[in-house]
Amino acid sequence: MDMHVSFGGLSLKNPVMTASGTFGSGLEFAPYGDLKRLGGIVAKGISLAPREGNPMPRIAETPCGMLNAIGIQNLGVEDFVKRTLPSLPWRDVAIVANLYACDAAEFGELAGVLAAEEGIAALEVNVSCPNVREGGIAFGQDPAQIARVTEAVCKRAGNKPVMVKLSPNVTDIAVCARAAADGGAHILSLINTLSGMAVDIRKRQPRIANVLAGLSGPAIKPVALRCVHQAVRAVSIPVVGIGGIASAEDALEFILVGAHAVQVGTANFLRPDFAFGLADQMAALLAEIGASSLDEFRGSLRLPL
Amino acid sequence: MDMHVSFGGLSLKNPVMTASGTFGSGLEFAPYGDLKRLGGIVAKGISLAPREGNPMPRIAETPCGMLNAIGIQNLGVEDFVKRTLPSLPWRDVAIVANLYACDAAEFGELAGVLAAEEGIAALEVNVSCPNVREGGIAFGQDPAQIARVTEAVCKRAGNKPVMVKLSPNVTDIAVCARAAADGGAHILSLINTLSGMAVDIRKRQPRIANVLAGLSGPAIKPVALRCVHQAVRAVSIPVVGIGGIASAEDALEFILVGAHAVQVGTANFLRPDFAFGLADQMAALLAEIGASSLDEFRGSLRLPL
Amino acid sequence: MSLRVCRNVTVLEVSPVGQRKRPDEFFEIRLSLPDWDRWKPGQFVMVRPVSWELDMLWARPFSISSVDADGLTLFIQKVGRGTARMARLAPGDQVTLWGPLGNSFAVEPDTPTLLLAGGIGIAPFRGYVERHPHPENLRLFLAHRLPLECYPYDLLSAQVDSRCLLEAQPCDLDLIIAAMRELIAEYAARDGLILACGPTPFLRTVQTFAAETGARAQVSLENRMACGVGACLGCVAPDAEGHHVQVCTRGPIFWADTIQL
Amino acid sequence: MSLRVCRNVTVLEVSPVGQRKRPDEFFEIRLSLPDWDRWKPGQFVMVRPVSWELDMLWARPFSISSVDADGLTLFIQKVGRGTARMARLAPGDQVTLWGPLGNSFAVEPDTPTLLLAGGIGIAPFRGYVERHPHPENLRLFLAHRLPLECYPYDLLSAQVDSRCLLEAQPCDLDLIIAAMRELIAEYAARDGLILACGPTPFLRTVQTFAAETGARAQVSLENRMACGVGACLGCVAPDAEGHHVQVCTRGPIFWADTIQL
Ligand SMILES: Cc1cc2nc3c(=O)[nH]c(=O)nc-3n(C[C@H](O)[C@H](O)[C@H](O)COP(=O)(O)OP(=O)(O)OC[C@H]3O[C@@H](n4cnc5c(N)ncnc54)[C@H](O)[C@@H]3O)c2cc1C
Ligand SMILES: Cc1cc2nc3c(=O)[nH]c(=O)nc-3n(C[C@H](O)[C@H](O)[C@H](O)COP(=O)(O)OP(=O)(O)OC[C@H]3O[C@@H](n4cnc5c(N)ncnc54)[C@H](O)[C@@H]3O)c2cc1C
Ligand SMILES: Cc1cc2nc3c(=O)[nH]c(=O)nc-3n(C[C@H](O)[C@H](O)[C@H](O)COP(=O)(O)O)c2cc1C
Ligand SMILES: Cc1cc2nc3c(=O)[nH]c(=O)nc-3n(C[C@H](O)[C@H](O)[C@H](O)COP(=O)(O)O)c2cc1C
Ligand code: FES
Ligand code: FES
Repeated sequence: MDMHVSFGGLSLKNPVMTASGTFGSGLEFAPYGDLKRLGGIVAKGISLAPREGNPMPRIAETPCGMLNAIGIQNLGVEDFVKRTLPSLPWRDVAIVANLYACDAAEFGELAGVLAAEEGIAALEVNVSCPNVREGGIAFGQDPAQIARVTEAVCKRAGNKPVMVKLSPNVTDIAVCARAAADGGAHILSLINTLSGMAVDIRKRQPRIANVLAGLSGPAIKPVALRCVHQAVRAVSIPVVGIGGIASAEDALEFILVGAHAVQVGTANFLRPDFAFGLADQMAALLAEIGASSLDEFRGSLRLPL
Repeated sequence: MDMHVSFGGLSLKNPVMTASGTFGSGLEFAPYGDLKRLGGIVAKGISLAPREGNPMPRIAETPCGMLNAIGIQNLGVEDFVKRTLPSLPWRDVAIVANLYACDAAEFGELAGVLAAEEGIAALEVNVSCPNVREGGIAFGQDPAQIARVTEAVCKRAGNKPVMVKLSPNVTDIAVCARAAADGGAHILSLINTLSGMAVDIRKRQPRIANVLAGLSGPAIKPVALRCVHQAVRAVSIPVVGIGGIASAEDALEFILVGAHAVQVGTANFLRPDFAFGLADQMAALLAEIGASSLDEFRGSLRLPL
Repeated sequence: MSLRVCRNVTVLEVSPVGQRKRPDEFFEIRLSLPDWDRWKPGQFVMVRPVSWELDMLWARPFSISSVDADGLTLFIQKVGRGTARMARLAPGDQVTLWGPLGNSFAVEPDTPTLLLAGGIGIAPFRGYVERHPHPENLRLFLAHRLPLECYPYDLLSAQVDSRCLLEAQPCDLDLIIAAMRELIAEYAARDGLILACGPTPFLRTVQTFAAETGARAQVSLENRMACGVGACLGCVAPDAEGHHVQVCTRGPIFWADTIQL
Repeated sequence: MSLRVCRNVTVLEVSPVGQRKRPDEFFEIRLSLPDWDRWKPGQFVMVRPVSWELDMLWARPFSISSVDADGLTLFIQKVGRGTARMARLAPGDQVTLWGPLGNSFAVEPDTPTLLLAGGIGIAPFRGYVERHPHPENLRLFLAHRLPLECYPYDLLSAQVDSRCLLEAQPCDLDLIIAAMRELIAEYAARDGLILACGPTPFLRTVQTFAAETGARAQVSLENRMACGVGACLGCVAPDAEGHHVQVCTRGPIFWADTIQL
């Protein structure tokens, strides 16, 4: 089955991308599979200046999931552009940069640097920076801020498609989806992690030094599917589904509710070769369940009247 | 260890309550344990008029969790008061009524009926009715509505403590917690289920007839702990922790972040005698980890500076 | 008066049935006895292997197929993740079990009684036949998709008048439906009793013909269950008036004219 | 050039070590060989039993204890849910394994080398001793809390000069620390090499004395890991300048003066 997909200015050989922060730069996984088999690689979060990230411990296992508070540790955009990008097979696989900043101006600047790079296929905007002035609620939880940041990125993105990554920690994801679309986003990707926490009753301490952390993995798949379902209905731009995908069946569930592509995150930790075979497995499963094509299957969920 | 707890006008022989909708009226579990061993029983959701609930299927299993969209099927408050309540051991175990209505006036009326019952120890307010006029966002997702409904219930609750049950499907749980406290709530309980969804790729249909459903079970525990942590810090009224509790250790995690008591929901399906032994197990575990008392342990989480 | 208990019991044996053709698709599982012995054919138990820990939260409902002094026998078809994992249980493993649950099939010793089994729906009839005071009044009809050796059919056909039909290709279904129509009409005429257990479409067929002929028929429902004790309201079916009733406690067996399938 | 692979391999044997006193607390697990054979002592593998399905998402990191023609041996202490479930694996079970991962201990054939093991930290030293060209230059010191029979100490003490100290009561810790101080000073004076593996407090002790005496010491860190390949940044430790470096790829072995514990 033909698994090629084109949407929002992106053209992917298959709908499987790896999610930001879970696949390093991509190169870490090269020993375990051919990166060119992937539809796309979303690189780990990049900021203008280098960041050391949060103190340790930063990760904890939870039932069918995990918490992380890495804090966007990265060497900064310059290092990414000079050292990482050239070593990635960007001619053969779409490399998406994941942008992290804490205000619209910084986002715009970051977008400007990355938009100049031939090796970048699209920009993904991560609006999860906590807005300290507003009591810790992140930019991504405020529709007005989402629109503002999206505009700032789009203005500097040149001809690169802009994909805005939405947070599920909101009252109404449809409002956030519309804010991003109104801000000029070409694509939405969702969900980012759910806000969560874990504690150690013996040490009487949080299990994550940052206290609050992001929940990911199969545990959150029902929430992710619901968010994607609502986003697809709220906007007309294409949507990339993310959250808890750990099998071809999971991936097709997101396509069924209307996603054009998916991103695989935590499942890369189940085994480092997980993402490489997924597109083939999806194709086989589509055939098995009698779908005539990916396009035919996409969004074909039948809702009760 | 003494497990007795008193808070917000409730006095419980131990901090283990069963969560609404997961323990029937309580009587269904009587063959599997002595109901009097429980700290409290929150009865299944009650509305003024009988309700048939949602069409089938209503439940689906998910990774370390489940979805439900029962739709508050119940025989109405009159039946509850006349037939169920008298057969419950309400002199020996706190029976909490769980009130469901779709506007403040109806909530008030329901509260008035239940407040007159000697057998009711407290009223729990379930504000999860979707507000059709506002695009399906539930009352419980709007701080102003939470305050209004809380006031309406408090006005008619007589001397019964009013416990407001918060939804996690909000941008800022602290704001909702304060709205309930400002509305006069004596206790907060949280979390209700996370909004989620599941689909069947073969039938191309939602797995739940209602499409949207509530996610519960161990999968959501990190989100629940985070919400309880934030609520405890946002208000001065006591908080009851709910969400994914499936062991004594889980229950103590909620006490550690500051909950006065817990409610056990989905874990009642792991085995029907689950809730009965939990308080004893919590006492043993408290001793094992060197806590001198439940009061000393409660809220003793050490946060980084 | 309550006989229902929840206990951890031990797996004594897991034996494939008809393994030659369909490895592991059907299996019999023998469990050490929980401390009850009064049960009635048609009742079920909820079973959850301890090794499931936190994933797959729900126990699975299975008809009690047979109980003897040594243990409890269930007869299981692998249809999904839970039953697949149960097929991998080994002697000595612990499973949490509660029951006996639900109501039971009508027993009218002197009435000609027709047992209609759709596939794995044969499971409860083993106990029914074993416990019936006059098995000579019983007749079994099995509609099956997989080779006969996959089902405990021999065991039953040795004891009661039995017949089976294989659904191998679509046209076989018509034969099966025709046979059922004929049998149901016959038992209606004799004022017999009809008991049916199988997938929902199979039960609907029974319901339709019973209504047409005025036969007295009971159907055993297999709705998805979380608690098994009437509390979660996840297993309900609409009764004749459209009220949602719990299949786990008001059923799993219903007179065919009292329930909507 | 990359030798790293991810494969499903088969459990050959799970054997308790020192079972008499601490049933199942320590065990050796033998796995069929993945298709690599070049590895260096101090490297580790990520192991995840296939039966874990979706709960417990992370593989667990274990030092390669030994590799021979038949298989790969790990030496594991049961400390939590994952290792408890691994202790219940049976021959024939499948586990997903990737590696060999990380860097390795320095090998200086002619340098007097001190191996400092804190408890289960002895695991990688088995391979180190087996592969060392001049084991006569090695000395092992084991600080342990559980009976000696729980550790593969006999195996090593048969090959290299060995000493152990039991920490049974709090005051024993002082003896252990005193012994470590003395040993480290001795090796510093001889311009020897010190390799340490054990819990963090144990490594801190090594680090402190090495700094005091100027000894050349390597420590093997056991941070919690999710990916094992340098991607998740969950396992980092601050280096001497405070930069967070991945323990899984830049370690697990660090010169003691280059890392903050
Ligand atoms: C009262 C009762 C008695 C039963 N007796 C037997 C028996 O004796 N032998 C036997 O093999 N099976 C019996 N069943 C059916 C059995 O419970 C299901 O096959 C089993 O729960 C499926 O679990 P799974 O995890 O393998 O499947 P899942 O992966 O959960 O689902 C696989 C498929 O089975 C369907 N299914 C899942 N759960 C149920 C369920 N509870 N009931 C019906 N369909 C379901 C799903 O919709 C899906 O199509 C009985 C069911 C009930 C309610
Ligand atoms: C490079 C490396 C090599 C290792 N080699 C061995 C070995 O040869 N033999 C051996 O028995 N153990 C070894 N470990 C430690 C082993 O990985 C942990 O004991 C194991 O992951 C614990 O899993 P669990 O699920 O049983 O414990 P959990 O329930 O996850 O945790 C139980 C306790 O162990 C701690 N812990 C959990 N995971 C780790 C981890 N990855 N590293 C350190 N502590 C952890 C937790 O903080 C907690 O205190 C090694 C670790 C690393 C990083
Ligand atoms: C360890 C880790 C690091 C992550 N880092 C980032 C990041 O830098 N930028 C970002 O947008 N999302 C980040 N995420 C979120 C994932 O990209 C993804 O949205 C989320 O994990 C849900 O998908 P999953 O359930 O498949 O993991 C991270 C997730 C994990 C687990
Ligand atoms: C089957 C089911 C029915 C429920 N019905 C109600 C209800 O009627 N009223 C209510 O306030 N909460 C209801 N809940 C939510 C639970 O009370 C609880 O808040 C939630 O399940 C989270 O806890 P848990 O993870 O321990 O199950 C229901 C949950 C389940 C699983
Ligand atoms: S299974 Fe819970 S009510 Fe029937
Ligand atoms: S374990 Fe993922 S970076 Fe080290």
